[in-house]
Amino acid sequence: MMLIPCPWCGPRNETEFHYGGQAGVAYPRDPQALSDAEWAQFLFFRDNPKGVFAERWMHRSGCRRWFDLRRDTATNEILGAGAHEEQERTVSV
Amino acid sequence: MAPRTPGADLPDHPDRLWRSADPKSSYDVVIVGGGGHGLATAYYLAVNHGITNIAVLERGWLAGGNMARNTTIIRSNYLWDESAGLYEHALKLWEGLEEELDYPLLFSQRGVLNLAHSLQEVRDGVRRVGANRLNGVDAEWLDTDQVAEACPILNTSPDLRYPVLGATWQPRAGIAKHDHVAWGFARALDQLGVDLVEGCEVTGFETAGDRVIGVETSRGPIRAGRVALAAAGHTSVLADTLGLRLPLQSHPLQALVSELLEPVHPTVVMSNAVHVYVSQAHKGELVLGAGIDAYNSYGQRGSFHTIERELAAAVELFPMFARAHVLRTWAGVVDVTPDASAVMGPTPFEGLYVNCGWGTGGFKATPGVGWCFAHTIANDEPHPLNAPFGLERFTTGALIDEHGAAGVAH
Amino acid sequence: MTADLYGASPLAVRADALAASSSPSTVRIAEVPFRAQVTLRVDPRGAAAERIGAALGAALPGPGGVARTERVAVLGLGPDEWLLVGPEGAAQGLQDTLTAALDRAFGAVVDVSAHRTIVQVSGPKAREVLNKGCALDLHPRVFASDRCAQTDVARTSAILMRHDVVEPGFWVFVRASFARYLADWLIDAAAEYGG
Amino acid sequence: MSGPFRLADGGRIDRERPVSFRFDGRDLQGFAGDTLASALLAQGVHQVATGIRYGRPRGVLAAGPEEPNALVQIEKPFPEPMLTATTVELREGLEAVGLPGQGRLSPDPDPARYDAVHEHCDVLVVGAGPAGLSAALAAARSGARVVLADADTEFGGGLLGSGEMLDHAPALEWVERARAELARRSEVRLLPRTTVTGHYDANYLIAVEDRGPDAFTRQRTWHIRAHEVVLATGAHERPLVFADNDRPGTMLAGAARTYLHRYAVLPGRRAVVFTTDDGAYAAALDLCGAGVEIAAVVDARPEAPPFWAKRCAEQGIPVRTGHAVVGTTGEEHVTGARVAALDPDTGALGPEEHHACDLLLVSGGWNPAVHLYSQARGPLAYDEAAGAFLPSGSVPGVHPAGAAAGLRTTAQCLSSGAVAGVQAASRLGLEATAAPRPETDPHPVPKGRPLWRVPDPDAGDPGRTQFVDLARDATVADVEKAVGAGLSSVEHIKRFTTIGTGHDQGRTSGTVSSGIIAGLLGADLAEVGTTTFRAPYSPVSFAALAGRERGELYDPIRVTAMHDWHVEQGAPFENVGQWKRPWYYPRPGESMEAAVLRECRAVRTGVGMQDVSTLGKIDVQGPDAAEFLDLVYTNMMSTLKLGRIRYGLMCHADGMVFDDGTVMRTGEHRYLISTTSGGAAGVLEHLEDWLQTEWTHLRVHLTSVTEQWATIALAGPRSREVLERACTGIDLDNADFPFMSWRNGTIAGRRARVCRISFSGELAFEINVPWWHGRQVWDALYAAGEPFGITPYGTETMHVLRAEKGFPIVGQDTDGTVTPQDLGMGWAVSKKKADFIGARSFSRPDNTRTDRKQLVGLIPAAGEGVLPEGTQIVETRVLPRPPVPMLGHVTSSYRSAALGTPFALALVKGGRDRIGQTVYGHVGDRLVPVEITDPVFYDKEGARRDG
Repeated sequence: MMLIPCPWCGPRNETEFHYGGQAGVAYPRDPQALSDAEWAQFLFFRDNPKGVFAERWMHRSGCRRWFDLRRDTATNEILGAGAHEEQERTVSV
Repeated sequence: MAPRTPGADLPDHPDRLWRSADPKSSYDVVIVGGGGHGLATAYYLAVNHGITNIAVLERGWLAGGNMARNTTIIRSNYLWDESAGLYEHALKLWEGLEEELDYPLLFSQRGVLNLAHSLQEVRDGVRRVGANRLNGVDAEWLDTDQVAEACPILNTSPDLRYPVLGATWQPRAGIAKHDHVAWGFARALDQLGVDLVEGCEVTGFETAGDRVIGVETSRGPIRAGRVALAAAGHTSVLADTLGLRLPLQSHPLQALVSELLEPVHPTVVMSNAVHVYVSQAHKGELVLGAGIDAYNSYGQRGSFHTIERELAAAVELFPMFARAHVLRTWAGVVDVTPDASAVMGPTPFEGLYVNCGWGTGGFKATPGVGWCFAHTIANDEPHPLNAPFGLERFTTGALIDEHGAAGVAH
Repeated sequence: MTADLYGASPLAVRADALAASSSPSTVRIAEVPFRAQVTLRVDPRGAAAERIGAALGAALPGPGGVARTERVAVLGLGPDEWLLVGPEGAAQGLQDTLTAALDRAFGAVVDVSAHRTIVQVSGPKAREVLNKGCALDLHPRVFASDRCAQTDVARTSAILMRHDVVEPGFWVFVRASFARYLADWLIDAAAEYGG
Repeated sequence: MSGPFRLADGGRIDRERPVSFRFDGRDLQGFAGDTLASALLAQGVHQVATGIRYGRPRGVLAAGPEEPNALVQIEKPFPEPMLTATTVELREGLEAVGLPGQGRLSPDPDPARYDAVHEHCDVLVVGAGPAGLSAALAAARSGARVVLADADTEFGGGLLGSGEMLDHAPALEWVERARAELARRSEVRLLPRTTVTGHYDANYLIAVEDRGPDAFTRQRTWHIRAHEVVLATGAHERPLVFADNDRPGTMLAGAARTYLHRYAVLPGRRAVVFTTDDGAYAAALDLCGAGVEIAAVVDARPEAPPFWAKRCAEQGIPVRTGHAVVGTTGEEHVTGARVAALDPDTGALGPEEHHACDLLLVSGGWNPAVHLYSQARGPLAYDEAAGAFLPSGSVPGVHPAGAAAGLRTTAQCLSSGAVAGVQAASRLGLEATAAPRPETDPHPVPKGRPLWRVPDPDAGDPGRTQFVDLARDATVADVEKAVGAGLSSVEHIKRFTTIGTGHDQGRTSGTVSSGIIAGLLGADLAEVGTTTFRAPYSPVSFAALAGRERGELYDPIRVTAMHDWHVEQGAPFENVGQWKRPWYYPRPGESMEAAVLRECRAVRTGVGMQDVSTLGKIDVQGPDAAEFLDLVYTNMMSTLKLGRIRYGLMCHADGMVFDDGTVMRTGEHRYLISTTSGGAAGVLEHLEDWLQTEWTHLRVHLTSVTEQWATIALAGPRSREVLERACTGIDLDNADFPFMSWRNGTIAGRRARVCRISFSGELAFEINVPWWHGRQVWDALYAAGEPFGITPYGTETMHVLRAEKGFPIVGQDTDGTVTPQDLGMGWAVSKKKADFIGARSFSRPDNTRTDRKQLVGLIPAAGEGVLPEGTQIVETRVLPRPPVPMLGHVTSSYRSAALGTPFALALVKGGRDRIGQTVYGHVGDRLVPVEITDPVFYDKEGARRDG
C-alpha cells in the first residue's frame, strides 16, 4: 500500500487516488494540424520506463486535485513532487 | 510405499529437459525473452519454417516471468473476429500440444464460465456467445439455473449484492500446467538444436541504418539475421533503446493460491464485475486472480487491497471458500495496450519484429503466438491471423477493443 | 418542527437502529440532519478570500483545517475549496454573505445542504469504530480538534471532522445516497460494543 | 493426568482446566494451554498424519508454525482444512483428524465473523521474544506509539520453551514484567495471537489476529501503517537430511525443549540427538534433567563444543563427534538410529552402529525468519559463519533484531532488540535509552556447521527416503533428478520437485534444499540463493481477508429519497452501478412483460412518473463556463440562453461517445449539467482532469450536486394536467414554458425547479427539489395524478419508450467504439467550433469508413418474438460455414405497446444505407428475418412532446 503524498491533504493510502499515467503530455495546440500518426502519438503512446517516472495522480477521495509525482516503477519508491511549484506546500494531517 | 493422496501429486517430468547454452556469436534468429511466447516462437520457427539456428535469450531463468506467474486459464471466447481467430487457432493447437511435445501438460478442458452480474453484462454475454458461435468458437449462454448446474458450489442466490444473472460457457476452455508447457517447448527446442541461453540480459541493439543486425547482452554482443522481441512487460524498456515507442503500459497483475484441497470446483469461473477468477488446479489448490493494479510498475508485486477485494468477491461467490487459506500471493508484470489487444508484427526497423501487449491474455495465446510470430519472422510479413494486430491500427483507429472481454480477462 | 420544515432526512429511517446501536460507555451514533452546508471556491491568495474571511469572522483555513465562528464551521477541503457548515436554515444567509463578499471575483458558492448528511460518531470507542473502515490516523496527536479530512470510510467517500463537544467524537459527512450504507456499516462496526 | 508422557508439574499449561478433545476418532484429554500437538505427545501419540506422495507415517517435527508434517483437518467446532497441530490451541470439544496433505472444505456456511481495522503507530515490533520485548520497552519508554504483535498465545518467544533464567529468576518472570509495563502504557497496543503476514510498501503491514472461536469476531485483520518496524521474528531450526528422516519420533531439538518446558511433555523416553550445531546440546541436557535417557549426542562435526561436552560428560551423556545418523529404524514410530562415522571431506561412512531410541532429535542449525524483511525489499546474503541467509544492507525504517538478524544467545537478542527500539525511536526524534539488560545464563554463543545432506548408506536406491521437504514428500533423489535433467536455477528445481510449495512454504526445507542443490551443482550456495519470500508469512483464511465486505456490505447500495416508496410498491430493483433503481412495478400476479406494457401505455396515453434522481448533476460556474462546455461537449453550448436546456454528447479524445445528458443554463455564468446514472463520477473526473491539467486558464468551478436534488420525471399527454393541480408559480403553457426550458415553481409548498425535458417523446416534465423534499413532492404528484390514473414506471419502461424514439443509451447502444456519427447524431456535433474533445479523431481513416456500424432500427418479421439483446446480425438466409461474417448486433430490444410489434435497435455495418433491407438475427440455431428501419419508430415528427 503506497503512501502517496497529496500536496494538499498530506500522505494518504494509494486507494484514495486515481492514477493518471505519464505526466506532462500536453494536449496539442491545434489537433487538426496534426497528421493521423501524430494524433495517434498523443492519444495512445506514453512512456513506460522501468525506473523513475513522472506521473499524474488525482486525490479522488480527498481534495480531487490532480498533481504530479516522481516514482520509481521498479521499487514504488516515491521521489517527490513533480512539475507544479505549488506542490511544495504540503500539509500534514 | 503406500498409495499417494489422490490428485495431490503431478506426473513425473522426463529425465532430460534442456541444456542451458552459452551464446554463440551469431544466429539466424535471436529471440529476446525466454518465456512461453519466445519458446513457442522458436519452436514453430524450427518445425514450421525449418529455421533452427536460433538463440532464445532469457535474462533470468527460463519461463520465469509471466509464464511462471499466470493462472493458466485457456479460452478463446473473445468478442471480435480478429481476437477470436487468433485465440481459437491457439486453442486448436493446445488440443494437440500434449501429443506434439510428448509432455504431460495437464491440459484440462473443464470449461470456463464468464459470469454476468448486470443486465448489461447479460447483453454483452449474449452478444459474445453469438459472435463466438458464428466464428466457430464453441460457446453457450447459460441462465442462472444452468450456471448452478455447471458449478454447484457457486452462490447463485438472488440475494447476492450482484447476483449471477447468467454466464457464457466455453466447454473447450480450461487450464494447463504452466511450467510443464514451457518445459515441453524447451525440451523440444533443446532436441532441435536451438540454444536456450539463460542469465543473458539484452541491453541494446546493434543497428546498421534502419536495420537491426544484432543485440548487446550482458554476455556480449550477438549478431542476428533477425531479432524478435517477446519480453512482455519489459518490451518497452528494450524498444526504448532504439527510440521505438510502443503503446504499452506495464502493470502488476496479482494472483494467489490456497493450500491443497479435495476437489470441489469442477470448472473455471471468471467474473469481470467483481474482479475475480478461480479454478482448482490439478493438485487441489485453488488458484485465484484479481484485477490489474492501476499504476505502472515493474516490481512484480501488487497492492494488498486488490487481494482483499478479490477474496471478498471470492467468498461472496463461493461461500464454502471461507476457511480456505491463502498460501502464497505473487504478481507478474503485464504489458497492456490502449485497446486491450496485443501488438504483433514487423516494426519500422528492418529485421526487428515485436510481439507484446498481451496484457492478461498471454498464456492462453502461447501456441498461437508462436505459430503466427514465427510466420511473421520467417516471411517478413504477418500471418493473416496477426495482420490486424499491427501497430498501424493506432494511427488508423482500427482498434480491436477487447476491454469487454479482457476487463479482468484471463 | 424540523421535520416539517425540511421533510425527511436521509437517515430518519435509521434513527432507531442508530440509537439502538449506541451505548453511552462505548459509542454513540446519530444523524445530525438538516445542517446548512455551502461549498465555497475562491483563490485563497486573493482579496476576495480576505473579504470573505472578514465577513465570516474567521480566516479561511488551509486544507485539512477547520475554523470556527459562533455559528459556522469552515472546513478546508482543498487548496481553493471550503465547506461551510451552519445551523439549520442558514444556507441562504450564508450564500448571500459569501456572494456579497466575493463581489463578482472569480469563485463559486453552491448550496449543498441536502447533498450530504452528517453522522455523529462519539464516545470512547468512536475512533476504534471508524478505524474499522477509515485508514486515517485519527489519534488526537495527529487528528486534532481543528482538523478535518476528506477520505474513504468503508466503501464510500466522506468528510471527517473532529467534533469534541460533550465527548470526543467525529462528524462524518456522507452523500445522501450512501447514508444508509454508511449507517448500516457503522451499526455493524459498533456491534461488538453491544449497544 | 492427561497422558503418560506428561510431567507431574511444570509447564505453562493450566492443570486446573482439563480439556477433552477427539483426534482421529479417539477421545483424549489435555489441558488448557496445550496445543493439539503437545496434548497428543503427552498421550504418546506421535503419528499425526501421513505423507502426501508415499503415505508414510508422519509425526510432530516442530513446536510452531514451521511444522511441515503434522497437518490436521479440524472437524469441530467448524471444519477448517490444513492446520498444523503445533499451532491449534486445544479447546473443549475440538475434533480433528490427521491429513495426507490435502484438506477439506465444509459445504456449510461459516457462522464466524471476521473483520478488519486500521492502526497507526510510531514503532511496530513484530515478535515478542527477548528481542521484541526489549525493542518495545525501549521504544515505549521514549513515548512512542508502539504496537507489539506476536503470533503465539503468550509473549516470550523462545523463552517460553527454553527454561532459561534472567536476572537469576525464571526468564518468564521478566517477560511478565515487560508485558505488564507495556500494558500499562496508554500508547502501547499489545497484540498476542497476531501473526504479521505481509510487509508492504511504506511500512504497511498486514497482521491477522486470532481472537478465538468464542470471540465476537473470530479473526481480525490489522492494517498497520508504522513509521518504524522492528522485525524480531526469531528463527526456525533446520532438520537434517538422512535416510528415513521422516519417521514419527523425529523432532527438532529446540521443539523437544519447548514441549518439555512449556507443556511439561516428554516427547520420548530414550533419545538420540543428531546435530551439527551447539544449540542441540542444551536440549539434550534439559531432557536428560527431566528423566529422558540420552542414548547419544551424535555431532557430525569433528569436535564437540567444550562448554557443552563438559556438561554432557557430567551427566554421563555419550557424545559421538565426527558421526552422523545415517538412517532410522521403525515404522509408525522411530525405534532406533543408525549411526556411522562420517568423513567430512570424502563423505565416506564408517561401520554402522544401532542406537535404540523412541525419540530422534535433530538440529541442522537455524534459519532466521527473514520473510518480512525480504518482503520489504530487504536484501539477503548467505552468511558462511551462520550457515544461513541473513538480512543484509538496509531498508529505511526497518530494523531486524535478535534471532531474525542471525543472533543466537538470549543476551545478544536482548541487546539487539533494545538497540533496534532505541534506533527506531531516535529516527522519530524521540529521546530513547535502552534499559540495562537483564543478566542471562552464562552460555557461550552457539556455533554450527551446516551439513546439508548425510550420504545415503543404502546404495540400491539412494536418496529416495532422504526427505528434503517433508510437506511435499520431496527427496534428495528428486533434487538429483532435477539437476540431472539439466536444471540449475533454484526456481526451476523448486518447481520440478515442488520443494517449498507446501503449506509451510518451505520454512524448514528452503535453505537445506539450496545447500543440496549447491552441492550437486558444485556451486556456491551464496550464488544459488533461495526462492523469493512472498506474503503471507502464514496461511490466512479467505474469510479473514474478506472481512465485513460480505452480503449487503460487499458494496454500497445507493438509494434515492423515494426509495422506500418503491419498496412499498413491491418493485423489483435493477442494479445500475451502485444504485438500486426500480425496474418495474408489477401489480399482484402481473408478469414483467404485462407490467411494462401497462406502464408504457400509461405514459403514451395518460401519465406516468419515474424517479430519475440517480442521474448525475454537476454545477458548472465561472466566467469561462460556456467556453469550457464548448470544449467538453460535441455540440455548441455557449449559445444556450438563460432558462433554456440543451441535450449534449461527450466524447473522449478518441472520438468515441462516453456520456450524454442535458445542459441547463441557470445563471449568467452558471450551468447545471446532468450525466448518466452510472457515469456521474467518471464525467466529473474527466472534466476536472481537463480543467485542472489542460485548460488551467479557464475560470470555471465544478461542484457535484447529484444528491442535492431529488428528481421526478412526469411524462405523458396528461402530465401537464397533473402538474397544474400540484404546482404553483409556473405558467405551464407551451408558449410560456416551451420544450427544453426550465422554471422555478412551488409544489406541495416546496420550491421546485421544473424542466421541460422528455426522454419518451411525450409531453414531460422533470421536477427537481432538494433531497429532503423528494418523498413529499413525489407523494403530492402521485396524489395529484390519481384522477388521471398516474402510473409509476421503472427503468424497463423508460428503456422501451426511449427506444421507440430511437434515443440511444450510452453503455447499452454504445460500447466505447461508437462515434456520434455512428449513432446518427451528427446533428449534435458542432461544425462551427474550432475544437472540442474528440473532434480530431472523427477524421481518422477508420472513422470515415462508410461501412462503420451505425445505429438503426429493426423490426422482426411478422410472428417473430422479441429478439434477445446481443443477437448477432448476418446477411444471408442460410448460414455459411464459420467464420460467418457478421453485420452487427442488437443493442436494445423490446415489445412495444405503441407499435404493436417487437422492435429493436442495432448497430449494423453501413446500416443507414441498408434501411428497408431484410437481414437475419442469429437466435440460437435459427435465423430470424428482420427488416432494417430508421431508429425512430414512434412520432417521427416530434409532435407529441408539446402535448
